[in-house]
Amino acid sequence: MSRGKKNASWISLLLIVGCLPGCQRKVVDAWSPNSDAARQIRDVVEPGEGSQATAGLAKEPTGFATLRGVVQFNRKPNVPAGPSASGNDAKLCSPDDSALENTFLQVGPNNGLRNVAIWLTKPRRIPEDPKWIHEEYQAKRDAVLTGKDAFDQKKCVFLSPMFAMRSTQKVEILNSDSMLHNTKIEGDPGGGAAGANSGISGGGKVLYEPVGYSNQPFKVSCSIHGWMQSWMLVRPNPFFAVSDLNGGFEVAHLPAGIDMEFRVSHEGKFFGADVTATVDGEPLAIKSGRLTLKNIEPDSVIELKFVLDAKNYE
Amino acid sequence: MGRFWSLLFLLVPILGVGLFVVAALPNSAPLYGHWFPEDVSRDGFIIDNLFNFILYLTGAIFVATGLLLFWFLWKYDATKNPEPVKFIHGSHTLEIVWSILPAVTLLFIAIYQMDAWAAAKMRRPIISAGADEIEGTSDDQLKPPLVEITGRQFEWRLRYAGADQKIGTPDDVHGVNELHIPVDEDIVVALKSEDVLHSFFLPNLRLKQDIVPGMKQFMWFRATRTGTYDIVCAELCGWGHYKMRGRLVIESREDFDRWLQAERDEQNRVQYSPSETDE
Amino acid sequence: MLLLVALIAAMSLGCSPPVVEFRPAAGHQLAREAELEAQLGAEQKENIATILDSLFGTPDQPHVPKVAEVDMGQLMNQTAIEMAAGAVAVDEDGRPHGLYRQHCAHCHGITGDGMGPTAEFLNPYPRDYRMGKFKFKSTTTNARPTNDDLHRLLKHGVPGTAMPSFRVLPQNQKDSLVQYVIYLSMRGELERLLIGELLGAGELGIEPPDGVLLNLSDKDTAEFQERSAWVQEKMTTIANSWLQAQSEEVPPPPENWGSAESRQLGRDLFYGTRGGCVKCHGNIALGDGDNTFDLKTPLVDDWTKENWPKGLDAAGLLEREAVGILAERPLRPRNLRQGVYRGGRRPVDLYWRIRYGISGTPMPAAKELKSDEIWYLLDYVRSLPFESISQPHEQLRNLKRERL
Amino acid sequence: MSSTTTDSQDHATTPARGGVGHFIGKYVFSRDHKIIGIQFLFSTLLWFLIGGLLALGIRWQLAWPWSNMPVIGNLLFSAEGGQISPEFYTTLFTMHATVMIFFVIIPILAGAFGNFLIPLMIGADDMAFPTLNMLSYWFMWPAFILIGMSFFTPPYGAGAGWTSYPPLSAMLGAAPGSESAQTLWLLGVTCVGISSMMGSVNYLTTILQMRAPGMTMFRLPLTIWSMFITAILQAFALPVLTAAGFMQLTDRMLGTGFFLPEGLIVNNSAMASGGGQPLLWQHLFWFYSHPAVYIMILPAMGMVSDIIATFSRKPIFGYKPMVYSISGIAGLGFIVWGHHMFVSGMNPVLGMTFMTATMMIALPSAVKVFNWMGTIWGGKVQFTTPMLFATSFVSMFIIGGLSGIFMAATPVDIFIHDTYFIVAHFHYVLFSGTAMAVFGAIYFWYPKMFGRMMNETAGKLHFFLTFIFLNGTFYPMHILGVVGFPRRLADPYHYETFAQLQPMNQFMSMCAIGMVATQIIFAINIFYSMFRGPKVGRNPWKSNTLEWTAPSPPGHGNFDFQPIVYRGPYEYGSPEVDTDYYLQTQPPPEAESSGDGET
Repeated sequence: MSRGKKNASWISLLLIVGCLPGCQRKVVDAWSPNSDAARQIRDVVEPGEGSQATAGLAKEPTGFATLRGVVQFNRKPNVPAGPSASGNDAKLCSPDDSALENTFLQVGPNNGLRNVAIWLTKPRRIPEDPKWIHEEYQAKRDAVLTGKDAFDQKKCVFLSPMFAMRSTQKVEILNSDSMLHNTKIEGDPGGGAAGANSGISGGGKVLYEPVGYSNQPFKVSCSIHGWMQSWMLVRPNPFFAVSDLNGGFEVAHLPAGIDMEFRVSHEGKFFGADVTATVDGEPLAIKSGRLTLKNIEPDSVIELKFVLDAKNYE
Repeated sequence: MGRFWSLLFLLVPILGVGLFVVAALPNSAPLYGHWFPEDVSRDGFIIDNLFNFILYLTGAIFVATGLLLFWFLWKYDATKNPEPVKFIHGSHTLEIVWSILPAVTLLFIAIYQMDAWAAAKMRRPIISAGADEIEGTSDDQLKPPLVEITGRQFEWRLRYAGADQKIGTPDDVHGVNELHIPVDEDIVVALKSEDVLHSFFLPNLRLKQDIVPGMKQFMWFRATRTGTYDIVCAELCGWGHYKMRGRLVIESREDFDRWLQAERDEQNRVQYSPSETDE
Repeated sequence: MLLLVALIAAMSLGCSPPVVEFRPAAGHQLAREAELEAQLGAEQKENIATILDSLFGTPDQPHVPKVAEVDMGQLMNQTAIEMAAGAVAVDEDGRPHGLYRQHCAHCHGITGDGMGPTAEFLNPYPRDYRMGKFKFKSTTTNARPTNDDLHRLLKHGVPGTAMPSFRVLPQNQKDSLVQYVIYLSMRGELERLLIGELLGAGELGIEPPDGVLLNLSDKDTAEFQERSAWVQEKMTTIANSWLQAQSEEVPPPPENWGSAESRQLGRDLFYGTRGGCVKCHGNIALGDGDNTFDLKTPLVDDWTKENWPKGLDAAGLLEREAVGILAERPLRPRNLRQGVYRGGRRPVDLYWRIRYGISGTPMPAAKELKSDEIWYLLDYVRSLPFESISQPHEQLRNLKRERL
Repeated sequence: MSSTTTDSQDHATTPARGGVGHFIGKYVFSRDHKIIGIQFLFSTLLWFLIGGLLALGIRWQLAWPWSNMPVIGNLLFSAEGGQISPEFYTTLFTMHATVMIFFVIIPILAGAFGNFLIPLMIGADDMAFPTLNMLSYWFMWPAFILIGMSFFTPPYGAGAGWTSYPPLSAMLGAAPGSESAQTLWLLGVTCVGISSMMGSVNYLTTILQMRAPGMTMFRLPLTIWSMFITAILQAFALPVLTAAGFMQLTDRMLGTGFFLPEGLIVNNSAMASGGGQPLLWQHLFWFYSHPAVYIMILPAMGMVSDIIATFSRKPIFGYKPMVYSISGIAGLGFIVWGHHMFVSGMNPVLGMTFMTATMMIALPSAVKVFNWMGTIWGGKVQFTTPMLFATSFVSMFIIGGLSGIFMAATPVDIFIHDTYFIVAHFHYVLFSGTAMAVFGAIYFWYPKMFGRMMNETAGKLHFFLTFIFLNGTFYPMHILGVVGFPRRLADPYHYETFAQLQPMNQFMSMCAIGMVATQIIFAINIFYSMFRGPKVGRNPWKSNTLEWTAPSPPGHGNFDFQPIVYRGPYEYGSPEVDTDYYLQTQPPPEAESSGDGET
């Protein structure tokens, strides 16, 4: 008879114990630090014994050069239709219910790709010094971008899907539509480019001051019309460009004689190995959007060419 | 061995009473503050007295039965008790006696306390009257609540009537967790719940009222001493039940009015300069 | 017998108190990894943890970082931070410790990631401090909250949410909690930068999966110098963003403010295209605007947007499940007829809400409106709970006509 | 009767084919009331252990709030350094109460002892409906499994309190603990109800129909009387709970609004349903759960009466008053549920009525106490382990009973309602009362169950420690109650009013730990004696009632002869015979058979 009850108690015991593994709460495993390394690093990183290491720039520029380039597809990609408007504003966005313009992939007649951003990443800090930054740039240094330079939206799409500016500049956010938009700018904590989110009534405008810069393009969206989506790049120096509908771009007055690293991306995607890049006809290595240009002659014109494989973009 | 066990049972009444005595003694070293919290209400003493009365009564029975039990165990221990078992099946008279006696006592307690109960839960103060004549029954006379307290997970939201003396209008003064009331006045508070059951417990006023969502309860009291006391939630209201702590501030009429005015101004604040803080 | 043995076994395995560690920003990591098509390597993870440890210490031994060109003393001091951090205890001279774990951690999480054990049951979810974004504050959209803002939040709680009022806590305890929140927030902000940097998104050009930021072995190289300088630079930026948080002066309301006339003006703004509140808050301000039910593009806040990017595949879903990221929830605009104002009901509070929007949410800043217009608008909003919903605004009909 | 007899006889012979089928038929899906009783006993003892551990969790949190909780904390909350979360605390006390009440006390009294003793004590060969009886055990298993599952659905158990008050419990997401765990909880409790219902029907029929010849109702041992009354209570009260449970289920799952008033906003989402009344649940719930309190104490009283009579070697004092008071308690038990709701917001006038009724119910309890003491008076007390436990039941039940009077006094209840005074009260009734009686009963009937004695020294040690520790744990709760210390607070000490009570709580917690540790002695004793205990004959305690005339352990069909009853169960020290006990079956010396011409 003793087995009778033991049996019963066994089953229930097993039931309880069997469930135990299932009762761990889901949490991320911590990335355990190496604590004594941490202590050493603390001594180095924290200021105090005046170890203020500013990245010394070895060389001085020897003049100015021009960087010119083009981004093209190897064949004409078939471009998908743009987003379709929804909600009560749909009628105002596209009266004939047709799909809105596709701003995410804009290909020119010569298979050029629009909205490709290229910007200087190294050297990191460019001194505010005419030897480095050509006078021509000085004029627009603190400009307020208005009119055709402004950041605009119409028919419920952003007119400049890849908008680039200098962190010292300000830009007017326009609304050329009749209905209310709100422009939500993500910003980039990495470089301190401010985020913003302001409602703009039809025909209205607000001013955006980035204050800081961004290391790469960040998103701009409209929370009233969820499909609206574009990119913004804010750089601390004037050495950046965005390709036009023919895929062409140009960075003028590039400090010569300096080894430089540029970065290229489209719609937040960095150019990678699948892109065949050439500089002056020579093949050019490009990894996660980064490409390096060495010993640039003064007053030379560097010809960049990117050929994209259309199938990666369809 | 039987001796030992008998003594063990003797310990029950001794220690039992002992602990209560030590706890009840004012500022007895080990168990300081282990008795009723300070009573700051006009009517709280009724409850305390009733409690003590029952305590003495039950205490007496507790001790008596405890001692008897011990004595029987001690005396009729099989190993020590020579005389033979009393072969009886009970006694009618005894049964009658010990049925009637408790019955009477219990009934007495029951009736004795009804008035206190009625005062606490049924006789809401009326406007015209002061403390002692509170026979108001027709609703129009009933004293309106000073403040409406809404329990929600996990805080007390307060709503004082504004200039119009009505609660539920745009000019109400809103607060949270810090209930201010004037001293020496009949206070009526309305209790509501936004979500689940709560219980509005004022230990120092010997008051407790569960708050039932969908019902509006009223609670009335008169505080007799100024000071700051705890508001406790006494009905399980979810994971944050223990967090639901409020503060009862009893202050003079002037201070109260001043405070209410200050709150009203703060609530209608339209200027803000970073310098001034919130505390 | 065996039953007991099993029991004792369970005891022994469960008896050593586990070490409390900060948890990584898994949500951010996954988002950036997907965006940059890269993976963080093991050394990289350890490097991030180590750098954070070097600057901020651990949950049990917190450390207030020294930051170049910044007086951290204005933000936090070691004793207060220690009062808030660590396990719940009372030291010999009766001062409490571990306030954060006593009052906050079970919702906001040890790390301030808003992923404490209670979090999953709450709606809305507890705040994740690590973006440095706080909703209810007196500063511009992008700016950090001021000390006052955090204190006010702690004192009044956030009505309509599970955040209770901590009014009854002594002032010095509230101080230490506010400081600790800032501490966790700064730590989180730096962590996010480090993750981005090590994933190759940043400016130092580190490549995943094995490029580490600070490697002690090449301690004396110029590169190391530059990179530690970079870390300092970032800390300075972060610390300054907190120090410079300034609540702007609120302009006084117009004369006719509080009158029926001003409410009417506010009403027009509310329904008009200039204010356009109807878009989200709905035709009768119940928080049911036409775009709130748009399933294609639901309204979400920045935290959800990051944790649950659009078009997530099953694998990504499971990944997020596995690291305990809270289930996705769409955002609802506030129902303005409840008379519940999360950021406070004072006119100034509402003024800030409208003027600067609510950071981290679709609620935009009304940059265009003049201050008077904002006063009118909030006058109407304040009257909404008492307004009858039977007669719709004539503007509504105009809107309809406009659409056709 | 005859049919059921053959039935049980058949099944006694069927599984004789040996092998697994034999084992299963004999020990697992057995229809023998003794096996079923023992199955109940051990399942409930297992849950007793679990419930005790849960209690330790509660005590730990109350003594050292938010410190690293051993085992549980480390298993579930490693990320927080083993510091439990507040909602887990709510599940701790919810599940502690649930387990203790629905899985331990009710089934161990009715299920274990009811099953084992009723047929033996009335001289029947088995229950009236053996298969139903088997089902009543196996319906506990869905309950076990459901509640077990609710332990492993976050937050690891239902968290709305064992009283499961709506709206907290009736709305998904009102509380962490009232998510799916609460649904499982409701289903589990319903299964317990079904099981108890099967049991009580069976007991009623058996006691009414299958008594041995000569066993008139007034010759029944008090144990059987109490089981009989308990069965009636259950049969009448349970349907209400089951119905209420289903109403709450539909409120949760189907969006009905029995208990949900209009316009609730919980967890920032407005609750659709409405038109309900939370108090309705409280009425329905307590209409069952107050009688349930007597379901949880009456059988204990009965068994204690038997034990005390046996070891005082003296007839029970006032047998009929005892029976009447049991019935009185049962009767009044149906009209006092309102005293759980004095401050609930129900009409205060009702409060007065319920208060009077509640005061009155103290009366029969008092009568019983006096009778027990009258029984001891003038007897020859043998201090065996069962006797010690039984006596402690009396002395503890006095405390539990008297503290009840405070709650019955409505004005006092305003203050002490939902404070630790209540906790003290029902722990004195249920643990110091029922649990101690159960221990005693186990020691008393163990020889009959397994044919071996339990170790007496270990038993006495077990008693001594338990007795000390339980008073150390529960008695100070009265004091806490007087301060107004509320129940169910995860961290009471941040209230200034209660801050000074922490040392007291730490003391209580240590006692609690000691108390649970003590039970190890008991567990070892049970398992050890099962194989090593000294073998015993039919009547080791020299007791009168029928079960002691059967072999121990009794085989199928219990009696190896047809028992015929000549007298009441408590004829100890009767002058008619020279032994100090007088078996109910022993024919009178001169052959005039006493009454009841059934022979």
